Amino acid sequence: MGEAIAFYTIAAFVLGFAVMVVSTKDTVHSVLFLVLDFLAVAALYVLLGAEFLAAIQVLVYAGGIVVLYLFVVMLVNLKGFPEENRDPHRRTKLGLGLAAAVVVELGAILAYDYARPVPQLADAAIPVVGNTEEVGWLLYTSYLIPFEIASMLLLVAMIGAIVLAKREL
Amino acid sequence: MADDPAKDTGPVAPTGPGKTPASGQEAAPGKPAPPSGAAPVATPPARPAPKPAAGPPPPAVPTGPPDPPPPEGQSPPAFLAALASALPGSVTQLSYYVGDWTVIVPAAKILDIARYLRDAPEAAFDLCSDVTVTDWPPRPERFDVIYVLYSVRQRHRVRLKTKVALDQPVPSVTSIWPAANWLEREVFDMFGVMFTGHPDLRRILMPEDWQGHPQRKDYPLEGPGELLMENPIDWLKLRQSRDEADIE
Amino acid sequence: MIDLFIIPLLKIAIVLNATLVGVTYMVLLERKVIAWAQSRLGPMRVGPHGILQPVADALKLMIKEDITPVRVDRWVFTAAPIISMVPALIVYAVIPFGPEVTLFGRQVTLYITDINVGLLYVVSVASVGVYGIILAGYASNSKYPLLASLRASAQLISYEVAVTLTLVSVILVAGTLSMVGIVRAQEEAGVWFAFIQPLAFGIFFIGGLAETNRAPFDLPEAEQELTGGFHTEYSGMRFALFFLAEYANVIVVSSVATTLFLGGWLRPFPSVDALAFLDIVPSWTWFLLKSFVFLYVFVWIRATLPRYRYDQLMRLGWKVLIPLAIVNLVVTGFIRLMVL
Amino acid sequence: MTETRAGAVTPAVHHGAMFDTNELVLNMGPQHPSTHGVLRVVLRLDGEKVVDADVVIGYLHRGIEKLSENRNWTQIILLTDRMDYVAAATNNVGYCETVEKLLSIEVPRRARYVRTILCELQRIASHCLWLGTHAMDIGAMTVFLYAFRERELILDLFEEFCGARLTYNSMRIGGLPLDIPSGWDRKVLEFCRIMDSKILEYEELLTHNRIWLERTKGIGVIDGPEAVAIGLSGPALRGSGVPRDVRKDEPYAAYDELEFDVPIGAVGDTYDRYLVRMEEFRQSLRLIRQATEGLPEGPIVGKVPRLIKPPAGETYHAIESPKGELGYFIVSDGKSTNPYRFRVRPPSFCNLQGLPRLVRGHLVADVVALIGSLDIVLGEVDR
Repeated sequence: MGEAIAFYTIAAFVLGFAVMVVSTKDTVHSVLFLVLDFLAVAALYVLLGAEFLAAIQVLVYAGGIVVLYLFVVMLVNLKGFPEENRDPHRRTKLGLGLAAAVVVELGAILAYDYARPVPQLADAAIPVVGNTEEVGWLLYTSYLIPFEIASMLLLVAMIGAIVLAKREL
Repeated sequence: MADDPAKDTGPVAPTGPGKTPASGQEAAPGKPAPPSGAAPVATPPARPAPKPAAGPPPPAVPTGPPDPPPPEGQSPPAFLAALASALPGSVTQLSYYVGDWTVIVPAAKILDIARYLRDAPEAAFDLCSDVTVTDWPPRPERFDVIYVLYSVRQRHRVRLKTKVALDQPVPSVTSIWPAANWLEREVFDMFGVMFTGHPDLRRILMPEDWQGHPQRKDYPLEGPGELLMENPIDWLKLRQSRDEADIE
Repeated sequence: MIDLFIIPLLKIAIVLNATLVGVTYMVLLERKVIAWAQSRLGPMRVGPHGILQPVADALKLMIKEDITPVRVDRWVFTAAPIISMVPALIVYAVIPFGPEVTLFGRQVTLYITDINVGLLYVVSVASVGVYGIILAGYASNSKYPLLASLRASAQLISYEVAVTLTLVSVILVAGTLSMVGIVRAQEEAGVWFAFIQPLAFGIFFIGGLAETNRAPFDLPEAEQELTGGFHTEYSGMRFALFFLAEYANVIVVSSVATTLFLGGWLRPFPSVDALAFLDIVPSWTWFLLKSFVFLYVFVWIRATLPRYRYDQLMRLGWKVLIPLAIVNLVVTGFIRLMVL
Repeated sequence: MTETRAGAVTPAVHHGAMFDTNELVLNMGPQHPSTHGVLRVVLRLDGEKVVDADVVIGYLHRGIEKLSENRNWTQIILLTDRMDYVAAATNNVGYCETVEKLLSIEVPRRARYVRTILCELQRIASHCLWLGTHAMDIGAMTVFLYAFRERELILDLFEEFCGARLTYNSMRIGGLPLDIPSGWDRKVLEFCRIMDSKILEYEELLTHNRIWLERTKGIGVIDGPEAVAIGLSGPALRGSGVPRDVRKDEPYAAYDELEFDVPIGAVGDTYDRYLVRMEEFRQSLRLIRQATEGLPEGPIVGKVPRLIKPPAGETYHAIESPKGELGYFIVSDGKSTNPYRFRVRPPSFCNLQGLPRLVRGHLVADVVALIGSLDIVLGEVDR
């Protein structure tokens, strides 16, 4: 019962902040709501007993990546001249398209769920000690290749950024 | 003790355009200045002069420094002779006083002379210590522009002096001695001497919107400058009433 | 009921108050120690030897006019000091001041909680603290704070990498993320981790100096360059919050360093039985004593060293500390693999 | 620059703020902790790198030159105190010697020796202030208090000599206003003894300090010829390896009778300027010791006419103030009791002129280091 109340409260916060992110006029405020959103999501993780994930969520997303967003937002002028475009409803159309895509995805997931019951996630083969170990175990066994690809991607991005930034080198 | 005469002659006003007493000699050439001068010699409106120091004009206005010629047996340093022969017509007069050599040169040739003095090995004046001006209002060429030069290598000094009229520009020596940059700016600020070819001739010590050039001899020493310059009688009345108010 | 609510609440209240008082006295300590270093007396007027100076300071800051400049981003301007203060305080939730003790016939732990990702919690909460500085610089709508906030964010992000890497080495040695677990691991090992991981200890300390914006890394508030940096436009209690946050962070770093490297509440040489008589001293005293040593060193460094320049600081961080931390981590991991 | 600080960072300016094609204009001063007074430097920044700097001065302009044209010769001594107010005695000496040159007065030997002692004490006091503020600008705050502690001792000595601690008015044309108090010379020697060890203390904190080295080495490098060309003088010039010292080249007071060395730097960076000044501490102590121990007996004032009224003429006389070449150009018309023209060649003014050249390409943090290393006093810059 208490857990349910907590979940719905936090979920409301998550959604509320998400709406604020897209609806606030000031970009910096928008980024700040994004931070709050991430923190609320971290709270959800805690509720689910995934403390490790929550801590990482705060450390990486709220504490690291969004700081960089903030940098960019603070330094780039976002109050410039309005873009010239013949079609004033261009963004609305794009938004509708994306929303439709999301609805289709959700529908697909639901349909998939009905078609096949959820497999047990916690494999008996994994020596469960704590959820930190569990995450580590999964990451370096079942999900090793995605993990490595992701780190490769980050490496490429980093080198690219250095090359771009250090033109005069 | 020298301030005592200040009290009776008090304001500079009597030397304004209204009167031409004996001591007005100084201000008399000063007043015609604004119409002819490039920069108006008027103080800004409602802004007090830098210091309310009531100083009298000197009893009799000198028309210039004596610039005594070198005494017998005092031969000028070699580089001065070399200068005279290398650039004919560059030395108008040589002067020697209390151990300092001064060369009076024509303003038009100042750049050539400066370059020569910097580059000639026996002169080697690589340091421009100071650029300054002395104002002698009664004289037609009222400003003495003085360059104090020093040679770090040869360890000797000389002063260049050139006489210029009120609105006669002087070639800037900043291209030869970058050190002269601010010094010339200060001279421009304080005396209104223009330097041609100066990279950045702005006011340096006074505010940008200041009017007039405070170190000229005919710049009023106290009071609301404009009133004093335009209408000295009114200024005297104002001053008198202010003094009376003080007494009460 | 008592165990679930009252005792934790009591502990939180005690820790928070003790922290705030500690922070204000940290300010006094700094003023006094620097004064002694500089052959001065420091605060002497309020109370004997200035002992009540923090009270006077707090009072002054509270009744001072709180100015909000006209063209600031009001919400963010107000939120920034709070954002920097709160993380500094909530870190204390996982810092173990001592083991379990029996108090009034009841087993009480001398820490608020012991979560199994304690260290990660400390790091992630600390990483949120940087927002206070960035937002203060942004919201002030002024150039010096802006420059300072750029410096601060770059500095904090870079040094966080080095510090976190050293923490990973400690985790490898301890085999746990729990703060209490790390102290217990040191008890079992019979030696403080400062001796097992000297390099990590050094890097952590330097990184800690940088992360708390302390001299010689106090660039974001470099008074002589940026006129106070990110808090240039702040006054009154809001300024006080920044001020307190800095000192609270200093205490946090000292406490974490004590826990991770100096054996937390353990007495010196926990494995030497000859020193067992030292156990008479309550365990939390050791913790406080060790933290105090750190605080003193922080102040001492401030009184001694000039300030680094921004690019030198970044160079030190990226070219020296981070590679060293990585090497340390790899070597630790390798040894760990051999031992197990 | 018309841009005000408050209006500076509107979001529209943000755009220009950090992207390399645009620059941020940062207004440093006139109210700033490390511009040593009311100096204003308008920096054009690319990130934190200084693209260009414009120095705005004049906030402390009191018109001393104009003022002096309306004071009699003795009253001006008091005005010169107010120029370089951390080395007031040096200003007094420079002015008095210039007038003595105009008057062709012989100053008694004892007076010249005392002047030398005062000048060198003043140099140490000024350098103490420089060291303290320079180190403070770079973040070493303890040195500041140490240096001021020793400066205090010098101020005590001055207080005993002339009753004032900052603006001494301690010279008269032709000599000194009064002889040194009895026992003063012993106290000066005692001070020298104390100072010897204190210099070591400063050097221990800075000279080999890694951070200090990184902050000062290679910052604001300027070679000898260029330093001369842009008009640097004093320690700032000697740091660039030019052995120019008025005390040696054109001796005044008693410097021709005393032994001392002129330290010069090798590279011409901030560190060299620092080392030069540190060595000047020692040389000054050496001079003070010699002058105090060899202090001749005799009168303290030369044959000065009752009414000081130099004959018509003009002269320029320079001395080595702690900041550099302090020159006075004085014109007398021979008729009034005031100078006709009174001009000061302020070393700080001429040194400050080099600041834009020095800071270009360095970072904001170096700007304060460089202002410190030029050792300016705004009272003298603006006069």
